[in-house]
Amino acid sequence: MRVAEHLNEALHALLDADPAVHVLGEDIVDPYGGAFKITKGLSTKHGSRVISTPLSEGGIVGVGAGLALAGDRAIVEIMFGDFAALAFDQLLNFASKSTTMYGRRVPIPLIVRCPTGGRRGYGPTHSQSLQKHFIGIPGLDLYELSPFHDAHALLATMFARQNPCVLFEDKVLYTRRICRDGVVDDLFRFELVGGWARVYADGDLPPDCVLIAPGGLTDRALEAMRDLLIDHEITCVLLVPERLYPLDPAPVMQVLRGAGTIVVAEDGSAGGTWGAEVSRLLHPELWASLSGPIRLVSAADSIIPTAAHLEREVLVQADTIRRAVLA
Amino acid sequence: MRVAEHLNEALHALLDADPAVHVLGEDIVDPYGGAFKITKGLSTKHGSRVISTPLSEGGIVGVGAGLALAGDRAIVEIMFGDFAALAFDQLLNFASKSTTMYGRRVPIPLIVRCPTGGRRGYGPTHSQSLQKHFIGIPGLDLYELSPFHDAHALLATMFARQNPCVLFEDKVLYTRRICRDGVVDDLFRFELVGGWARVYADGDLPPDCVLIAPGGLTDRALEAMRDLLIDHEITCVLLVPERLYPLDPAPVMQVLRGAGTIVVAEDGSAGGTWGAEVSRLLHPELWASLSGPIRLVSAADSIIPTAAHLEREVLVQADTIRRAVLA
Amino acid sequence: MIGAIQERVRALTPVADADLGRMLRIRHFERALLRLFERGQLNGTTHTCLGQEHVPVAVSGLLDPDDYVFSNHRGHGHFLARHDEPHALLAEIMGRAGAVCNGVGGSQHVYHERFLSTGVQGESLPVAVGVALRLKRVTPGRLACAYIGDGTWGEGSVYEALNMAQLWRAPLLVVVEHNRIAQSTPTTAQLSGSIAGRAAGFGVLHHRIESVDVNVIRAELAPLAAVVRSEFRPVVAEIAVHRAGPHSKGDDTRTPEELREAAEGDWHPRYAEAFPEQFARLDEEQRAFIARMVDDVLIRPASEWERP
Amino acid sequence: MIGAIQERVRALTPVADADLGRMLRIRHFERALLRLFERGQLNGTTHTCLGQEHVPVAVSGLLDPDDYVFSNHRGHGHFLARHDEPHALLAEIMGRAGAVCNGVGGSQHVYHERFLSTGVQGESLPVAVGVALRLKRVTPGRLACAYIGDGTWGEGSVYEALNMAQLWRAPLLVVVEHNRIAQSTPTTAQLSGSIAGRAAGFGVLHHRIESVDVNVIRAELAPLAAVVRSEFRPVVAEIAVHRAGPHSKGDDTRTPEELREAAEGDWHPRYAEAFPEQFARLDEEQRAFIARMVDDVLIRPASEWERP
Ligand SMILES: Cc1ncc(C[n+]2csc(CCOP(=O)(O)OP(=O)(O)O)c2C)c(N)n1
Ligand SMILES: Cc1ncc(C[n+]2csc(CCOP(=O)(O)OP(=O)(O)O)c2C)c(N)n1
Ligand SMILES: [Mg+2]
Ligand SMILES: [Mg+2]
Repeated sequence: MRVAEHLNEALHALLDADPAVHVLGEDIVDPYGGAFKITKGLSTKHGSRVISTPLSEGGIVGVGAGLALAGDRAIVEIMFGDFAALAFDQLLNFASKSTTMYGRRVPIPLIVRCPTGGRRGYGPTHSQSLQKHFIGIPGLDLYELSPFHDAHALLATMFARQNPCVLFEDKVLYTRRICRDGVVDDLFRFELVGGWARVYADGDLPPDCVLIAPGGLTDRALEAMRDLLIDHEITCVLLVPERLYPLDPAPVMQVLRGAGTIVVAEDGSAGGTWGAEVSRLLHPELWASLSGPIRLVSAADSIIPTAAHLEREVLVQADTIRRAVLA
Repeated sequence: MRVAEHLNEALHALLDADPAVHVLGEDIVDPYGGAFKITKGLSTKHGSRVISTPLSEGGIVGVGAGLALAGDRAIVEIMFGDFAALAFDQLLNFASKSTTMYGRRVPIPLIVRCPTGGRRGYGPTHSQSLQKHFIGIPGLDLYELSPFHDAHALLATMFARQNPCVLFEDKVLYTRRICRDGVVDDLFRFELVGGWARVYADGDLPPDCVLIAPGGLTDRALEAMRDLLIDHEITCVLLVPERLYPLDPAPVMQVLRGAGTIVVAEDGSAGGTWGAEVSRLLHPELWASLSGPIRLVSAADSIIPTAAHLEREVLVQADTIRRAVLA
Repeated sequence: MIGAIQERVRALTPVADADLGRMLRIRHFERALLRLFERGQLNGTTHTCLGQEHVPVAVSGLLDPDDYVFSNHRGHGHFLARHDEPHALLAEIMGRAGAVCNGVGGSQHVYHERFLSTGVQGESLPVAVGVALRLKRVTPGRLACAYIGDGTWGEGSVYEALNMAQLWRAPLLVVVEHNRIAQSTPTTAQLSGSIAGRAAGFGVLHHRIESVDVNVIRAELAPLAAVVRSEFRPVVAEIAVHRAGPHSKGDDTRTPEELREAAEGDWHPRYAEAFPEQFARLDEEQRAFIARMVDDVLIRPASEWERP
Repeated sequence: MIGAIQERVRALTPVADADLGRMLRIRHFERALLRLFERGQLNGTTHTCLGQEHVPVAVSGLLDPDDYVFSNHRGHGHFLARHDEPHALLAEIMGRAGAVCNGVGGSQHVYHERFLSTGVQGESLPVAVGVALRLKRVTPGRLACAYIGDGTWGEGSVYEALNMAQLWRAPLLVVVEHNRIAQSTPTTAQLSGSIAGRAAGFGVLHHRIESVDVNVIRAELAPLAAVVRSEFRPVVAEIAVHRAGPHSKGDDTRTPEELREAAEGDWHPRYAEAFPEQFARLDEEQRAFIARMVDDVLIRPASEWERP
């Protein structure tokens, strides 16, 4: 099953299970079913709880927060994650703040879904990975879809914390297969440990390098790991957290302590990255065992061009990761 | 002279010198002269080039970008920097992108001024330091006002790069005296080196610790340095960059190489901070000479409460910095 | 001119003790705040609703406990008209024990039962639409009431909200306190067209109320609120008011002419003139009450908050 | 029904070769794009303006080279009507040498002389206000023209811009291509009230044009543009159009009924019927031209861009 269908099933299950769940977004109702078809069938099955909205990204996140404040649970799809910029105020100054600024805990079970990332030639305003800009907002949790984590469980976890959440979903990942039963492919296996997927080569030898990456990087990370193993006999372990922020490294601390080299890869442009935040958390813990600073891989410090040959130069490729490990 | 008056004079000078300069913002015309009086007198002197706007933070940043695109130079005041969240899309997806996404360099000389920070009891939505959320947007430069840097030269530098810029201005700093002629007070001296102010105790002994902080932290950094020197005989040097992003550490690399301990202090809440970005830049350069990871000081991972006694617990105080140096 | 004012004074309908008492309670509360500020006993900022107290008193008489109220920076009257808890509000503003939000939110960020205020203009309207949609589904007949100022009509969020509210038939009552100024900017310099026209452009019912008479305002609002409740549709009720005080504290740069006009538009002297005995009695009652209340709060210890 | 259409056909006024030729050039350009996509020769996304080609042709006839044009996602016609450079545009869309923005911007992000498009709906309106203010000061008589769709009226930025444009008298011509749909959502489900009413609410002049006749549209637009230029005030010109193609590619979920209606509203068959010889001649001319143009661009090397 592909990630897109899997996520769609998860949304169905959520709507089935809880009449308080509402889904809002531009063009999400049938027969269109959303720009990426993630909401396909939802409106047919769940009627008025699935609402196509006007083009009002700030407004619909506000409406979602209002539903959540009053006792519902809201999922808002931003057609392209780039437009979450239009909802930045609602997320920063209302939804997240309301959870604590009234002097007591106020639940705001709101999930803002952001189809994210490039590699589809959509151009500079439809290809960004904006995770880093949402990091460090008190009361706002950031998650990213991966092929390893069960989407239904993930959405349930997000609602359970009762904080507004942003879920980043790589647009190319939608088209990839989900991984189940611990199997990735002929070479790699995975296990889930406390919100993290640990992906390792069959045999599970102690790794030369630990790679940390959000779910959207999976394809490129695996390709790099395969090359490194076969061409360079370098063993990597890949760690994929479901929650990007706040990040809890405890479940994988053991894995990290053993690593001489740690590489963090992500899709956002260089500068002020998630990787810098991961390093902030890990450097103090691992200072003694690290042979050098954690290595950060990201897209170039650049807008994302439209033409495929130019886009490729800017975005993270398997080779970008491979070179960082070899550096 | 106080920083507020100094900045006001700089704006006067800019408007005097260049008929293309325009200033927009809510309630900025006389007799009100802006919520923090930074624009006092400007409209009386420069008439229609100084415009009080409706409450439309996103819109006025867009208008500023339009003026800049067409050949003017625009300064937009956001009454409280917190509301820059409403202009996040205009900055991220239009102003900064336009400088490069059309395949050639497009100048957008736009300065967005953001009165920033707490310590005035204005509460959770009027006290934030949002610098970190704007870091790493290709084509967007971030600056911060300091008592050391000449405001007129600073504004001229910002325009000269022809990128949209955000200027963060600490609201309490407005009320402090500017430092000139290399003198800070009875104990401290400063010099300017390539966009950085280097502040050192009279005598200029090699420091035990280097403190890096944006201009808004100056008062608390100096207080901490004084205590550390007098009570603990620890010598600190303070480095204050005028440009926060992209940060150019080259001019102070010599100072940093000598330091066993480096502390970065800032006003934003914890998580995904500017300090993490500074560390990303410096760790690779200084790995060998550092005794431990760069230490980061920031506000708590919390909204900023209104009541003074609660606000104090959350925000960075001189003592927070002192303790980080002693840790 | 004086003739004209007397005309309006004579026009005031008899007022219930409860209403005039509440209006005066709010007035004394706000005045006490400004005094505390002057004496340096208040930290931070505040926006008093001097001159506009009668609006929330009129509105609150029409609200059900299950309705939600969204308030803004100028929200003390909105709160006190709905919740007779001046101690809790002053404690909030002063960061003292018994504060409604433990002193965390302060003057502009209050959440109590179904009353919520925020300090970012316009932001709460889409939120109110979401709340209204939930109310419509779960407790039909209940509404969300959102107070905004005329200046807030500069924010795009207002229009995104109006559009959705009308499309989705959200029971939303927008109460516009049109005081013809935003901070220092006259409405003529910040608002083109009219609020009536803007509402109409979105197909949203609009009604403007010119009176300062609390009974008249309530009477004109009543059918509007009923439409919101029974027809599930948004309504914009615009009420002409005068800001009798500064925007915040000591920041009034209006001309003497403008200030005189604002003072003339204030309900306070009119009610004083129209109902001298009732007014004097209630005024003294409320003055004394608020004075005691301030004394009580002033001796309280600092509020406590356990950071989450 | 057929009678009614023939009525309208007969109503078409004689069209200049230049205009009809340009409309057909754009039509063939857009069709070529869809073919290239089908064959897998185009990467990314695109939004063709099939059915709406006559609008920018009508508008561009009224523009001065010093005017600015702001375009949106559906901008090929806007560009080609103003700049007869289909090679440069196709190269842009395909990332080939000679691309107007070196292949960096692609279909939705084009900046050429005083033409600028962006892919985030509504964002360009405040920008256009800023540009218009500069034009008014430096070259009075010049205007900023911004194309937006009906769906874009959901965005708050539109209203922030209208308000400022009217308050500050910005020479801004907003051309609304009202095709009664936004991506997949019918306008009835995304827009309450009306565009006319919304403009009026901001005191902004509005005029709606129902015709598909390029001459009529231009003639109705001409006095509006003149008002913008001479009176320095914004105008909203709303033009009823039909989207004859998919939103992007292969994503048309409209019912057969809706599709038939859209096809009937298309200018193309009407002009074909009304002016058969002229149409056939120009159509063949443009078909051949675009075919050669595509062949030319297809053999070009990849565009080059030096990252700043
Ligand atoms: C988004 C936002 N922009 C600016 C401000 C600062 N501000 C607070 S009140 C105000 C004026 C509001 O005017 P209006 O809506 O008419 O309300 P009034 O103060 O007259 O009651 C301004 C500019 C704010 N709080 N939020
Ligand atoms: C801010 C923003 N939200 C959503 C989109 C995705 N999107 C592109 S076009 C479109 C529909 C636009 O409708 P309309 O304005 O009527 O123009 P039309 O496509 O009909 O020409 C949408 C939702 C976008 N580009 N920008
Ligand atoms: Mg007002
Ligand atoms: Mg449309």
